[in-house]
Amino acid sequence: MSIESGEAHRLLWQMVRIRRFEEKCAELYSAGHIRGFLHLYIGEEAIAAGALPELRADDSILGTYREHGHALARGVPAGAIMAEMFGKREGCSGGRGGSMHLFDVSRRFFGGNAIVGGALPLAVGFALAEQMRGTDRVVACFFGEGAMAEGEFHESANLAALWKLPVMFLCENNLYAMGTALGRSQSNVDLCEKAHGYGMRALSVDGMDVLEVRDAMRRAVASVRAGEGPIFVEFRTYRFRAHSMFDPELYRDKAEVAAWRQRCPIERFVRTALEREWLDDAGVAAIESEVAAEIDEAVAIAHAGTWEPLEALERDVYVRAPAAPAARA
Amino acid sequence: MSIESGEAHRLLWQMVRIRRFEEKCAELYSAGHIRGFLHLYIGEEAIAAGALPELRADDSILGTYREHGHALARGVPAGAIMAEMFGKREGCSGGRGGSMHLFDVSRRFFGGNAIVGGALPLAVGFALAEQMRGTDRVVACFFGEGAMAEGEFHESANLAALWKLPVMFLCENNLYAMGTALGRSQSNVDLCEKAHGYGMRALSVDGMDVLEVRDAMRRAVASVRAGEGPIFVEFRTYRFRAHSMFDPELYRDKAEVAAWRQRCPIERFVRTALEREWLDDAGVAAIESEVAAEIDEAVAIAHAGTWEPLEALERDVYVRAPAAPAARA
Amino acid sequence: MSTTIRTTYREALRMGLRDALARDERAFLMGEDVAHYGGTYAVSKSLHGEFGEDRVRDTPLSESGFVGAGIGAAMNGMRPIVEVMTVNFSLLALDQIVNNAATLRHMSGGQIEVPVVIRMTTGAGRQLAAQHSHSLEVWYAHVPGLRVVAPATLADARGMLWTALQDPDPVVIFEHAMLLPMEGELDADAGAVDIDHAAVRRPGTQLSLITYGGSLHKCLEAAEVLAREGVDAEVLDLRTLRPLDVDAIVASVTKTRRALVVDEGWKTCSLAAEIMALIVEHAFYDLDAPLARVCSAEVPIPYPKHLEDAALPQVGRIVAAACEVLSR
Amino acid sequence: MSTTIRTTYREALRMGLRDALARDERAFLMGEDVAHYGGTYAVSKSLHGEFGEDRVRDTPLSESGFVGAGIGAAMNGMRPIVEVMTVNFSLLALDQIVNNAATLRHMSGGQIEVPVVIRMTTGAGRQLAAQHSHSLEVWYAHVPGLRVVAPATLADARGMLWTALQDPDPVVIFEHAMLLPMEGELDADAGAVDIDHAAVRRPGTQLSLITYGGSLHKCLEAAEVLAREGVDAEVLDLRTLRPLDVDAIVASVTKTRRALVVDEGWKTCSLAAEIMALIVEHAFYDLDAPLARVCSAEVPIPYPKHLEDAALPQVGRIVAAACEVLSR
Ligand SMILES: Cc1ncc(C[n+]2csc(CCOP(=O)(O)OP(=O)(O)O)c2C)c(N)n1
Ligand SMILES: Cc1ncc(C[n+]2csc(CCOP(=O)(O)OP(=O)(O)O)c2C)c(N)n1
Ligand SMILES: [Mg+2]
Ligand SMILES: [Mg+2]
Repeated sequence: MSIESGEAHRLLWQMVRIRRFEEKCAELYSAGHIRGFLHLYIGEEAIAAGALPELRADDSILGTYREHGHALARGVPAGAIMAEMFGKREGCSGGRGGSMHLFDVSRRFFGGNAIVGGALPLAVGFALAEQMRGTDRVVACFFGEGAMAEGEFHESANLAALWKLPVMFLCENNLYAMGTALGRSQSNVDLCEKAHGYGMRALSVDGMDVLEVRDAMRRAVASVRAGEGPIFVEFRTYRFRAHSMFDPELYRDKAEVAAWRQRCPIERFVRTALEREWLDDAGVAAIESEVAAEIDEAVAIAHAGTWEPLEALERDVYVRAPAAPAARA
Repeated sequence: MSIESGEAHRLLWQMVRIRRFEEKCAELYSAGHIRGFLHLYIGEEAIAAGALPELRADDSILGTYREHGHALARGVPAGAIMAEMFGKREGCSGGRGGSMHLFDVSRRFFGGNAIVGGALPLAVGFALAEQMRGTDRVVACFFGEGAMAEGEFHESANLAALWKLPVMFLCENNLYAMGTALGRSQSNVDLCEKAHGYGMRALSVDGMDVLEVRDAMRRAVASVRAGEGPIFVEFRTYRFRAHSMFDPELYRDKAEVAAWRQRCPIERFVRTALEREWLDDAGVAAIESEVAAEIDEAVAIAHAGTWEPLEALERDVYVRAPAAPAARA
Repeated sequence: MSTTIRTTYREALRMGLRDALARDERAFLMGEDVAHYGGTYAVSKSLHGEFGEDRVRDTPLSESGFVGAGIGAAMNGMRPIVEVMTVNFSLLALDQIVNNAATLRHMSGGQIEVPVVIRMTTGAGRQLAAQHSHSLEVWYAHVPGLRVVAPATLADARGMLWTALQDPDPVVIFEHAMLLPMEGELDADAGAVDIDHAAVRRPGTQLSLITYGGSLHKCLEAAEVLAREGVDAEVLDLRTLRPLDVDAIVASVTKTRRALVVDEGWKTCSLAAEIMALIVEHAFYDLDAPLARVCSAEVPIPYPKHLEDAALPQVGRIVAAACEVLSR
Repeated sequence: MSTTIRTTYREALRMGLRDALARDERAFLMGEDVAHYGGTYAVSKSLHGEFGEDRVRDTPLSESGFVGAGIGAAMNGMRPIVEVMTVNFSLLALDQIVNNAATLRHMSGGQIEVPVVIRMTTGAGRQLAAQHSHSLEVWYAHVPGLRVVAPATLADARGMLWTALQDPDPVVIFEHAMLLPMEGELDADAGAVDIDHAAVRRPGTQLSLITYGGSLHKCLEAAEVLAREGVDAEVLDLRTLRPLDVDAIVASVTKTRRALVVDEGWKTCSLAAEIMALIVEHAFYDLDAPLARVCSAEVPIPYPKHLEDAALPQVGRIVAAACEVLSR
C-alpha cells in the first residue's frame, strides 16, 4: 500500500470527523435536538472515508439511512447535515428528511433511503442513464448485508449485470441487520458467491482497514469506469453501537463487540500512521482539534437554523401545484 | 433406466392425454367455449408426466397459469378441468378460475397462479408447515425460467435454503418468458449456478425425456423427503406453441421451433418404447383411442355443465359473510 | 382546417409513444416484452425496429427492479416511459413508486426531480379472472406526489403521454384494456393535451354521470338510453385522477343537482367514494338527491362471462342507478 | 367480579400473542426481528424465550417472501401470525396479500382457506419522516377477501388477535405506533373480542366523530373540549375497517344528524371518504349539515416536529372542524 503525502492525514481526518460527528449526534439525540431514528456508523468509518474519495465529482452516490459518514465524506458540509438532523431549513434536505434522508444533489449525493434495499433499483437506473448517454461516470450504491435478502437486491443485480451497467454494489457487511445475524438471514453467508450467481465480479475487503478499502475501491472504480460492467464489493465491518437509539442490543455478546472494538479502524490507522511516520502525535492531535472546531460550528449552525414556516408544508409535493378548488359562498 | 411393466404405458398415456387435451383446448378456444388467457403446455408434457407420479398423495403441488398438464398428471379429472375452462360450476374451481386457476384441494393441487413467481413464497410456507409438524411430506412448486428474475424467487429460495425446508423448486426452462429469451432476461443463464448461490442443491435435466425426468425427480423427491433440504431442478424444455392464444410469435425463428419439435417428448418416447418393446403399435394406438374417448367425455361434461347463478357472485369471498347494512325506509 | 384520421385507441397510444421517442432523445420505453414480443397488447409493436433495442428495451420479469430503474434514470436526467404490463403486476413495484417516485422531491426539500412516466393497462372485461382484472387507480390517486391520468378517448390516448413527459413529476397513466380496439376519428396533428382538467363529454342538465377510463363509454351509452327516456344527463370524464379537478365536478353537480359516480374499482374505498365526499364537502346544499355510485362488486373478478359481466358496471346498472337518483 | 390490571397497549398486544401461542400449537409468530431483537417495538419481547425459535421466528428482510410463506403455511393448516414491521414495508408484500391471501378462496370456488393473520404497525407521530409514517389502512380496506381491524383500546389490542385467529379468512391488524405506551386498565381475564362491530366510545347527541386507531384518543379529547363548550359529541370507533359496520355508522349519524370523520390517512381517497359516501348513501336525508373530515395533509410526512404535527390530525383541528360542521 502506497500512501502519498497528505493522504494519511486526509484519511484519518475523515474518519475522526465521522466518529466525532456521530458521537455528538448521540449526545444531541439524548438532549432531544435530534429526533426520529438515528443510526450511527461508528466502527464503520473506514469504508466511507476510504471509498468516497475514489469517486469523481460527476459520479453519483446512493445510500441508506446509515449515511452520515457517506455524506460527510462526500463533502456535504457538516453544518448542513447537522441542521438537517435538527429539522432546520438550513439542512441539506431543507429539514424535511432528518437523519435518514440526507440529500445534496449539487454533490450528486442521492443519499438517504430508509427502505432497506430501496435504493438499489434507483442505482441501476442512474447507471442506465449514464450508459445510454455514453459517459464514463459510475454510480456507487451503499447498502447493508441485510438488504441482500430483499428481492430488490436480486432484481437490481440481475439488471445491472445483464445490461453491463456502470454500477458498484457496495455492501457494508456489519454482520447484523438490526438484531438478525447474517447466518440467520442468509442461507449462504459467502456474499461474493451470490454476486457470482449473476455473473457479476465480486471482491471482499477488510472494511476496518481504510487503506485496504481505498485500494480495493480504486481498482473497482477504475474497472467499472473502463466499461467492465458492475461490481460487487463486500466490506467486512462491524457497528460498535446499537442499531438505532432504540435498540437494547439483546442479540449479541458484549465480548463480540469488545473484540471488534479492538479492530477500531481509527486506532488501527493511527498506530500504522505513527509507526510508519506518515503522521506524528502532534498531527493526530491537530486533527482532533480541527474536527472539534468543525463540529462545534456545525452544531452552532444547526442551533441557529430556522424552522420552515407551517405555510410551506405542502410545498415541493408537485412542481406544478394542483389548483385549489375555487372558494364558494 | 429401468422401467417396470405398465409404467411405459402409463407415461405415454399421460403425455398423450395432455397433448390431446390441449389440442382440444386450442380448438375450443377458437370456437369461443374457452376464453380469457389460455397457455398451452404442448412440447413440455414429459415434465408433468414424468415428475408428478413421483409424488405421494399427501405431498402438495403448486404451479403456474400453464398448469393443465400438471393438473391432469396429478389426477384431477379431465372433465373437471375442461368444465373449469368453460367456466362451469362443475369445474375444479367451480368455474371461477378458468384455465389459469385450476385447483383441487382434495388432491393437494394448489394449482394455478397467474402472477409470475407468485406461488413461490406460498410453497415455502407449505413446506414450513410440514417441517413444523414433523411430517415427511414434500412440496413441489413448478415455475418458468422467467420467474427466476423476480424478487420473489430470490426471497423464496433463500428462505427455503436457510430453513432447510422440504420444498422442490421445479423450473420449466422453455427458454422464453413470453417473447423474452433467457439470455435477454438473465445475466447468468446457468440456472443451477443461481441455486448454488443460496447453497441449494441443484440439477439440470433433459425435460424432453420422460424417463430422465422421472429418474431425476425420483432421486430428488427422495432426498427432500429424507430431510436434505430444498432442491432446485431445471427441466430443459421448449413450448411448441405460442405463449398464449394472443401471441404472434415474432420473437423466435420458425427453424428453432422446428428443431425443437424434432425432439418431441412423445414421439421420442414412442420410438424408444417400440424399439425396446415396452410397447407395440397396437398398444400405442389403444392409448390414442382411450385418450380420445376420455377427452370427448371431458368436453361433454363441460358442455353439459351449468352456470353458477348470478346470486352466487359474492359467495366465497369470506366464510363469515359480512352483514349487509339494514334496509332503511 | 385540420384533417382527421380514422384510428384506434391502441394506435393512438403507439403514436404517442412514437412522438415521444422521436421528439426527445432522453425518452425511452422500458418494460416486459415491449420490444421483441411487440408489446403484450401490441401497443409498442414495431417501435423497437424504429428506435432500436436501447430505447425500446425489454426487461426481465422484475417489476420492482425496472420500475425503480426508471425512477433512477429519471432522477439522472432521462425521460423514461416505464410500461408495467398491467396494474395487477404493479403491486410488485409499489414500494418504488410510493416510497421513491412520489416522495423524493418533498423529502429532499425540493432538490430531486423524478420526471418518470409509468404506463399500465387496467381493467377487466376479457375474462382474465381474479389476478388479472384489477382496477386499482384509486390506490395511486391516494398518493401525494403522483399525478394519475386515465385516457378514455383517442385524443387523450395520444396526447396525455406528451404532456406527462413534460411534467417534472412522476405521472402514472392508466390505459383501459377494453378500449384498445376502440375506433374513432383523431386530428391528424393531435398532440399534447392538458392533463389538469376534467372534460364534459356530453353536456346535460338533470344528472351528472361522473366517471373515467373504460367506464366513460358505458356512461355515454347510458346517457343515450336516459335521453330516450327524457332525462338529460351530463357525462363528466375526470381524465385526471390525481389531482382531481374539483371545480369541474362541483360545476357539473351545481348545475344538475344530482350525481351518479361510475367507477370500475371495487366499491368500498373507491375513487367514487372520494368524488362523493368532495361533492358533499363542496356542494352539499346544491344537491336535490342522495349521491349514488355504480362500482364493481366486491369480489375477486370471476372468470365466466356472465359473472364477470355481473361484477362490473354495465349500462343497464348505470341506467337503473340513475333512475333511482332521479327517483323515477 | 372481574379484576383489572394496569397495563399498556404494547403489553396487551404481547398478552394477545402469548395467549395465541399457548392456546393453539398451530399458531406461530414470524417476522423481522420478532425474536432475538425482541421486536422492533418490543411487542414480542421475551416470547421466543418462552416458545422457542421455531414458533417465534426471525425472518430475513424479505417482506414478500415471508408474508407469502405465512399465507402458504395458513393454506397448509397452520395459524401463522405474520408481523410486517410497519405498514410502510408492507408495500413490498402487497402482491402476496392481494393476489393470493385475499383472492384464493373465491378463485378456487371456496376450496382454499387462508387463515393467516398479518399484523403491522401503522401511523406517524414519532418524526420518522416520509418513508416511515404511512397510514395505508384504506388500501387494505379496499380489498375484498381481507378483514381489516384496528385496535385502539387495550381490550382490542389484546383480544382482536384471538378473534382474528379463529377467523378462517385473512385478517390484517393495524397497530398504531403512538398507542404502544398508552396505559390503562384491562380485565385480568380479557379475551377474544368481537371484530364485526364498531363501538361507541363516548355517547353523544349533537355530532358524530367517526374514527379509528390512533385518532380515537384525539377524538375523545376533542369531545371533551367540545363538551366544555356545550357540545355533546358522540365518538364512534370503527374498530373493523373492512367490512365496515355500516349500521353503526348510520345509527350514530341518524341520531346526531351531523358527522365529522377523522382519519390519519391522506385525505384524497381516504377511508374517511368512504365513510362519507356511506352516510350519503344510507342517511342523506338525516343530515342537518355537510359532512366533513379531518385527515392528514397531502404530503409525504416531513421530519420536523412542527411540520409533522401540522400534517396530522390534531385535537385543535378536530375541534375547529367540528365547530364548522356545527356552524358555530
Ligand atoms: C423494507 C424494509 N424492511 C424493514 C426495515 C426496518 N429496518 C431498518 S434497518 C434494518 C436492518 C438493515 O440491516 P442492514 O441492511 O444489514 O444494514 P445495517 O443497518 O446493518 O447498516 C431493518 C430491518 C426497513 N427500513 N425497510
Ligand atoms: C408478475 C407478473 N408479471 C408479468 C406477467 C405477465 N406474464 C405472464 S406469463 C409471462 C412469462 C413467464 O415466463 P416463464 O416464467 O418462463 O413461464 P412460461 O410462460 O415460459 O411457462 C409473463 C411476462 C405476470 N403474469 N405476472
Ligand atoms: Mg448490517
Ligand atoms: Mg419460460
